[in-house]
Amino acid sequence: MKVKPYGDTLNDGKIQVSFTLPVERSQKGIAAAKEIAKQMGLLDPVVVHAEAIGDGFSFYILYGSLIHSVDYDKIQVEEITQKALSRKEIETLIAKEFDRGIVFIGASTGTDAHTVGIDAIMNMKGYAGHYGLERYNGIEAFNLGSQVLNEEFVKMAIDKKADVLLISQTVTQKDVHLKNLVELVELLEAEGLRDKIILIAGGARITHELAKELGYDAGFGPGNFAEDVATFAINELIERKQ
Amino acid sequence: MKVKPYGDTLNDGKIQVSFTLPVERSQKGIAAAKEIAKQMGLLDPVVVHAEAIGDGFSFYILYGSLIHSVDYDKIQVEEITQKALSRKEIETLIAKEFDRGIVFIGASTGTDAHTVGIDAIMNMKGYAGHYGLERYNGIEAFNLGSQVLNEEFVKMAIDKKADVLLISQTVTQKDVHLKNLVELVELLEAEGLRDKIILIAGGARITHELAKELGYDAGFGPGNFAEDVATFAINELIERKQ
Amino acid sequence: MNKLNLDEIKIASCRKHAEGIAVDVQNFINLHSTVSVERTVLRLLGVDGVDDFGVPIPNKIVDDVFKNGDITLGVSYYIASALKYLNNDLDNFIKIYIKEEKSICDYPLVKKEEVDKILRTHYQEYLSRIKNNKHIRDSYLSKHKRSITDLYVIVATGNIDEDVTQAVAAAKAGADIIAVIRSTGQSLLDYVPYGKTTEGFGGTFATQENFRIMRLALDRVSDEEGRYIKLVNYASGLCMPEIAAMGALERLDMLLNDSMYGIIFRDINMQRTFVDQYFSRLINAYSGIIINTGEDNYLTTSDAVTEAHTVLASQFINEAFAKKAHLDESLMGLGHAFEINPNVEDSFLYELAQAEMAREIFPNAPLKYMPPTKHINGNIFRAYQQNAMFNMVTTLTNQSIHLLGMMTEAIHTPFMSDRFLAIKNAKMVQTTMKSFASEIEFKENGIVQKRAQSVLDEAVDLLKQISTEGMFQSLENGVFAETKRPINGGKGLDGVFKKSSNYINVVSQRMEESFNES
Amino acid sequence: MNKLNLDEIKIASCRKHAEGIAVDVQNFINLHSTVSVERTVLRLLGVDGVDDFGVPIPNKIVDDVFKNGDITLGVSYYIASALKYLNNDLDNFIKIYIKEEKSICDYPLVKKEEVDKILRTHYQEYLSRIKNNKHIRDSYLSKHKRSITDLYVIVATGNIDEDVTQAVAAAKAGADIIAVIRSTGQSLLDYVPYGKTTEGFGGTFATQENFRIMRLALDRVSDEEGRYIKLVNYASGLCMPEIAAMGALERLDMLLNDSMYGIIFRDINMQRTFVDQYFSRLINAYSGIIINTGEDNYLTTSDAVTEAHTVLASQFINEAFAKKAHLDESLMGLGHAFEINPNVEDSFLYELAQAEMAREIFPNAPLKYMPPTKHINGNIFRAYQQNAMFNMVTTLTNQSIHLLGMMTEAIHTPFMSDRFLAIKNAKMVQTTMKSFASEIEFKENGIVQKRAQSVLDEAVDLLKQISTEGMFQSLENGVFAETKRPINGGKGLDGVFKKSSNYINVVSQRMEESFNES
Ligand code: B12
Ligand code: B12
Ligand SMILES: Cc1ncc(COP(=O)(O)O)c(C=O)c1O
Ligand SMILES: Cc1ncc(COP(=O)(O)O)c(C=O)c1O
Repeated sequence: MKVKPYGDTLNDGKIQVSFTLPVERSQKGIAAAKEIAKQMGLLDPVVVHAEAIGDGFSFYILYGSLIHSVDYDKIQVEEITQKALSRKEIETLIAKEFDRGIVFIGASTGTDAHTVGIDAIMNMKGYAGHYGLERYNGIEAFNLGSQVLNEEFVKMAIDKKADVLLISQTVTQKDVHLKNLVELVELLEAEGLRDKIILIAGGARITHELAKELGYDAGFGPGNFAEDVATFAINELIERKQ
Repeated sequence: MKVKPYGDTLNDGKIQVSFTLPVERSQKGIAAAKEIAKQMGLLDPVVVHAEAIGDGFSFYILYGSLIHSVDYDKIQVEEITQKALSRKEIETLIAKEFDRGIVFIGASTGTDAHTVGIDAIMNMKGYAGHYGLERYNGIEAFNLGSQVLNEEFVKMAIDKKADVLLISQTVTQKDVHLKNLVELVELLEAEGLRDKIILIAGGARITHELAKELGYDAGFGPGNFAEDVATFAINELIERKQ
Repeated sequence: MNKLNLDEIKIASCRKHAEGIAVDVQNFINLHSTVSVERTVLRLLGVDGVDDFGVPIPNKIVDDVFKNGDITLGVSYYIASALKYLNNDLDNFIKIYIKEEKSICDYPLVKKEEVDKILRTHYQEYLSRIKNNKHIRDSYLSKHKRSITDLYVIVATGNIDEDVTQAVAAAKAGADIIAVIRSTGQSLLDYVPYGKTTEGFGGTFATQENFRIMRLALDRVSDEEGRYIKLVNYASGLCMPEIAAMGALERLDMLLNDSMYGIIFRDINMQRTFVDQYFSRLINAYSGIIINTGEDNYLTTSDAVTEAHTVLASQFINEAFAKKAHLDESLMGLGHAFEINPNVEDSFLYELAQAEMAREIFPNAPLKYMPPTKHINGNIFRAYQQNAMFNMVTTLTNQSIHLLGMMTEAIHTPFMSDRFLAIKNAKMVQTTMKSFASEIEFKENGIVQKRAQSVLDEAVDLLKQISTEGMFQSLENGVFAETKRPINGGKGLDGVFKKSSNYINVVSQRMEESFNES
Repeated sequence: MNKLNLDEIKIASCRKHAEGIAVDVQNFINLHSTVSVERTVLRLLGVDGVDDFGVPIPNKIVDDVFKNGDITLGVSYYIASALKYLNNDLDNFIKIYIKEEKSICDYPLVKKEEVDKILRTHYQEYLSRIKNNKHIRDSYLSKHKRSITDLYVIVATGNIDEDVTQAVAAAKAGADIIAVIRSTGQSLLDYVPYGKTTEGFGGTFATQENFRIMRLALDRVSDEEGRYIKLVNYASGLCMPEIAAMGALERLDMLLNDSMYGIIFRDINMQRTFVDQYFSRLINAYSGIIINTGEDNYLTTSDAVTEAHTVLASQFINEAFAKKAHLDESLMGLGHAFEINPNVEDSFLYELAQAEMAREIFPNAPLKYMPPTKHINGNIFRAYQQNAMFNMVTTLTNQSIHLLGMMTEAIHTPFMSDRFLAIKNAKMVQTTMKSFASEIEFKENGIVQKRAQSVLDEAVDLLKQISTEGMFQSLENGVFAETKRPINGGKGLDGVFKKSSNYINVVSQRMEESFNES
């Protein structure tokens, strides 16, 4: 099935675009905005708004019909397809499969000071009605907080004999998160630890696809909670046992 | 000069896009949205918002860096470059160049019932502080109002010996305005009138470029007032005299 | 509810003047009928369908009588005559009428006394279908929880199937009322298109079949959502009463129904549309359909600060007209709008004052409150904010029919996403400001109170002036929307005629009776 | 101003508890100094620049004393000693100090009485430069018209040149205050980077040269626009007083300056930052720089409905701290925020109540009001609406420093267009609702009044509890932002030391004196 953007009629291809150009607001600026829209594949783009927003800068809003479409059936998503178990189910599973507590260590690493995300996953009280890992029987959860350097984090992982590492990254400006996430993988490999642990990243701009690319076992973005992470991690641990 | 969209750093290419897809909100939908953005030339598109907006429809907001740029120096605009004269200047010019009143006939034609635009240009009180043509000495202005059929309009043009025809078109849905504007040109040509009059279109979505394409002498969009139109028309009449 | 300290005596004086204006016009109306009124009678007798050239049978018959008979008697005479001759077999008559080239005037004319007798079973069938629709609506409404403010959105794809898709999505997102905008130009057609349509410009043709298709879809969503989703269409125009009849038959819940809109914004002849309006509102009253009036439109051509009183004056007049047509207050969706230029200092306070004023003056009317349109430009973010401010005024003043503003108002008829975002905007205001209205009071003699008071003062003056000059003359002078319309100008005058003293309209007769009964 | 019917006695009781809390902490502060305080002294004596490895000279010297001398005397002793030896030629000293490997501790130590005498001309030069800046600012402010509410936006490109472009555009679009966000992580650096920088992450390094570049650009716009554009940076962190000194020298107008922020959100050791804060606020008081406190941040980790009182309690404490540092009320930019989940019914009323409460309790403070951030998601249209509602609350409650919300809050640091649209949003509210605040009253004992009263009640209890347990213990217990911080944990503790009884800080001494004079 070919899929196209939709305004009010199937396949009309309607989309909205806005951007700034580093030129004065002028007929020429408007023409340039239109030209850019055409290059994007917009048929008959209309500049519905053009405004000067600073000396030498102008802002444009456009609408138009996109010529592009995607074959929806061919779209592949790197997706965690397992349905999340409930806390109770996870606890039962751990009790059945392991004769020890599973150790999760989490932190917001590097210079990242955002803890709300990792807290949502780990803290007792959890988030949006989902309890965090600290409340799970069979799980030992250590939340190191924020601004934890990768070196420190690896040290803790060794000390606590971690099974699962949870890394939260929120600041993505200039791709700092990528550098930081990759560095951790390298450190773990250098320590010969990478295969011994399950490595999971999360954050507002983290997708499973991205995490896999960076060498993580999984990635979780917004809308994921302790159940989702625990289900993935425990199942993965069970699989690796075999 | 190559020009690219601007977020906060020159040539970062940042743009914002939004559209609906006729699919459920899902990871696959998000991936499809991203795929479409890539086709548009967005590098690293990020789906910052995805929401179900109806059964089988989902809405996406994306940001990304556009790879396209335009050569700003090469942009050509069909533009009316004359600076508008003031009402007084126009009146003086008419008095100097013509020994008769110049006849303007205007209307919102076809089924279009929007009169505010043509009234802005023609009516005594004008718009946004710019008096309309009715107030100009040396101009006889006839505003026929709205929903005037092209046939009627041409008849009036003949009756009143019009020098300038002003056509306002606001409704552009399904391109009704194009059909209607072109039809008028054909009627005028059939009557052998086209070369004898100055033909001007206007409206929220009318540009000079579009008007020229359709066979008009000029087109005026938002932000134009009686002075602009009168300056163009009178100068054009003077030129044609010669 | 008295936050504005409005002078009750002035309000009463407005009502008195408006009543005078309406009586005057009603006297004119009572003496006249129109081709559209007559076609409506036919429709409510069961005449429907089109001939081989696509001409609606009601049009064919009325034009026939116009040309070959004496229309001033009313079409009831002629159809009764034909039916009597054909043993009261309407289907057969229509079949014959389409096939053969015989005029309806060729049947021997019955006597006046016979007309109603012959036609009774026919109109009774349709009137009871209408009553039944009313019951269905009432039972829906009593079954489901209702909110003070109904969120109203339009669909306007031009294609009824796409419209359904849009409407269903909107209802599921939280819309309470769906209006199917008509194709541009339909209101100038002197007939109602027939059957399902999928090609319109800036809107979808209003046809009975399209009404039915949409009603069916919305009933389904109503059941799924546990909310009754109301359906709206547009009657104003040359076929005002016919569309009212079709709406009644297909259980529309509201109709845009205002002569003044037709006169001013569509250049429809005032005599024609006043007569049409009376009959169409009678039908609405009979069907329990809420009318929506269009004074909000005045502010698209006139300044919303200086001309606010014209809206109020017109509401009083429309109220008086509505009463004459037996419309209950609960069916008077009087229109007003949020149209002040946002560059005007304290304009939000003026809007608030005006909206609260309308609410207090017409406490039982389901006021129709229109969003900013004129001062919306292509900046969709700015528009989204303007709409949020509009939504606030509704929440602060308990408007009833809340027409959602679209962020793309200056661009195109709404996309599905525009509508969705508009609904979310309104919902956020409704949630976060739930009790705001009851939490605040306006300062005694402050800007808000004074604004409302001064608009009321100006309305008194204007109504007095109109009642002196008469409605027709006032429209010629351009009192509303700064638009002047000559009494004999505009479209549709040729469809107006003076009724003979023997004139009969079996349907309006029956409806009037029923109101006098109850 | 008394729209909320707040109990004055409870407010007084809050102030009393807060004063107790502050006295306690101040007693600790008075006994201690930190490496950053000492570096600040050096900076205000004219020590600046970096060595060949990029280490700032102030750091080099203080580390030197820490290692080789007795830092508990204060660095003033050592620099005085070196200068005396070198004929008071500071430039020469620094040149020698960079080149030769000689410790500052190697110069013969002067007597306590001599220290101030030797250093006086040095610090006087810098303090008079600061005073001069204050005069320039005052004359700008008195020359130009000022508004009740200043619009505050951030720039955060990481590159000071791009920041200038952004800032100038914002100022021209109507912003009154420009804050240059720091690169993420800078607050954890125990030194201040040197010179112009063009590479930062989510912000631009705070350096004295960057301050200068931006101030110059903004002065130019101020002249062009006929409005004084204020410049803001961030002091909280390990270099709090140094940044305050640099800000004073480069005529910043505001500084984010709050220990509690550092402790809770940056995990900076509480002993360290309390001591640093005192000196930095003293400098701000001396320079006429408005501090901005960060209690708004609490609501990003805590619930804004249940924890609103923690913000108020913290404001009282910050007020008490500020008084100790001689800050006038007019310089206390106490922070609060609009952070309630918009799904909460009547949340707008709660926000209004809380904002009005802050306004009434701190009538003379230039309150810093923060926009929604936590409940902003990627839906930029929704965010634009939330920001409009936030802007309304400011206009309804006359907040002073109004930090504009960005529609892309959940996405990236602002684009130029985001900022432009945000300014337009605020302006539209300011225009259309100009007199709204004075037009409305809140219902006696309504939701708004009760909300404010209950937040105040809870704040009284919390302050009482903190004053009983002590500030240090309370932070260990996690009273704010649900974040617990151990007294000996976090960053920077190793830079704290107990002052010797002979300790001298020539700068703070002079500043304290000047406050006692006036
Ligand atoms: C709260 C907040 C703060 C608070 C943080 C307090 C704290 N203790 O966490 C404070 C005020 C301190 C702060 C500071 C800064 N912030 Co901030 N902040 C936010 C804000 C408003 C909300 C983030 C949040 O808490 N979301 C709620 C949580 C629950 O969502 P989440 O993190 O996505 O988590 C969910 C999932 O992603 C997932 N998840 C997250 N982590 C993990 C980890 C694992 C292992 C798993 C499985 C799942 C998982 O599960 C969670 C639940 O579903 C956002 C804007 C916004 N509305 O998003 C900006 C934002 C994130 N901040 C930003 C910035 C730039 C900063 C600063 C750097 C600014 C500065 N220069 O001063 C500073 C410094 C912080 C630093 N160095 O890191 C930017 C980031 C831009 C970017 N894309 O890089 C944002 C987007 C704001 C903006 N537009 O500028 N911030
Ligand atoms: C006012 C208005 C109305 C009023 C019109 C009243 C009247 N007497 O004019 C009423 C309420 C009647 C109305 C009705 C409808 N409207 Co209307 N209306 C608008 C509205 C709100 C403002 C238009 C306006 O007055 N602008 C102000 C004037 C001054 O601007 P302007 O026309 O651009 O004129 C300037 C220039 O363009 C230029 N200019 C204009 N004409 C000319 C001519 C010449 C010769 C020259 C030189 C210059 C010139 O000079 C002017 C001054 O600078 C717009 C939405 C919006 N905010 O733009 C919708 C809008 C134009 N309407 C729309 C529609 C669809 C309709 C309807 C068809 C809806 C329906 N199906 O019922 C109806 C029917 C009208 C019809 N058949 O034409 C759509 C059009 C969509 C599209 N792109 O096709 C809009 C965009 C709204 C929407 N989003 O759906 N409308
Ligand atoms: C009262 C009334 N009737 C009808 C209409 C629509 O009429 P048309 O279909 O002619 O555009 C409107 C439009 O706003 C209206 O206000
Ligand atoms: C009081 C205070 N100081 C400083 C900051 C910024 O600090 P950093 O540069 O560490 O992000 C903030 C951020 O909001 C703050 O509120």
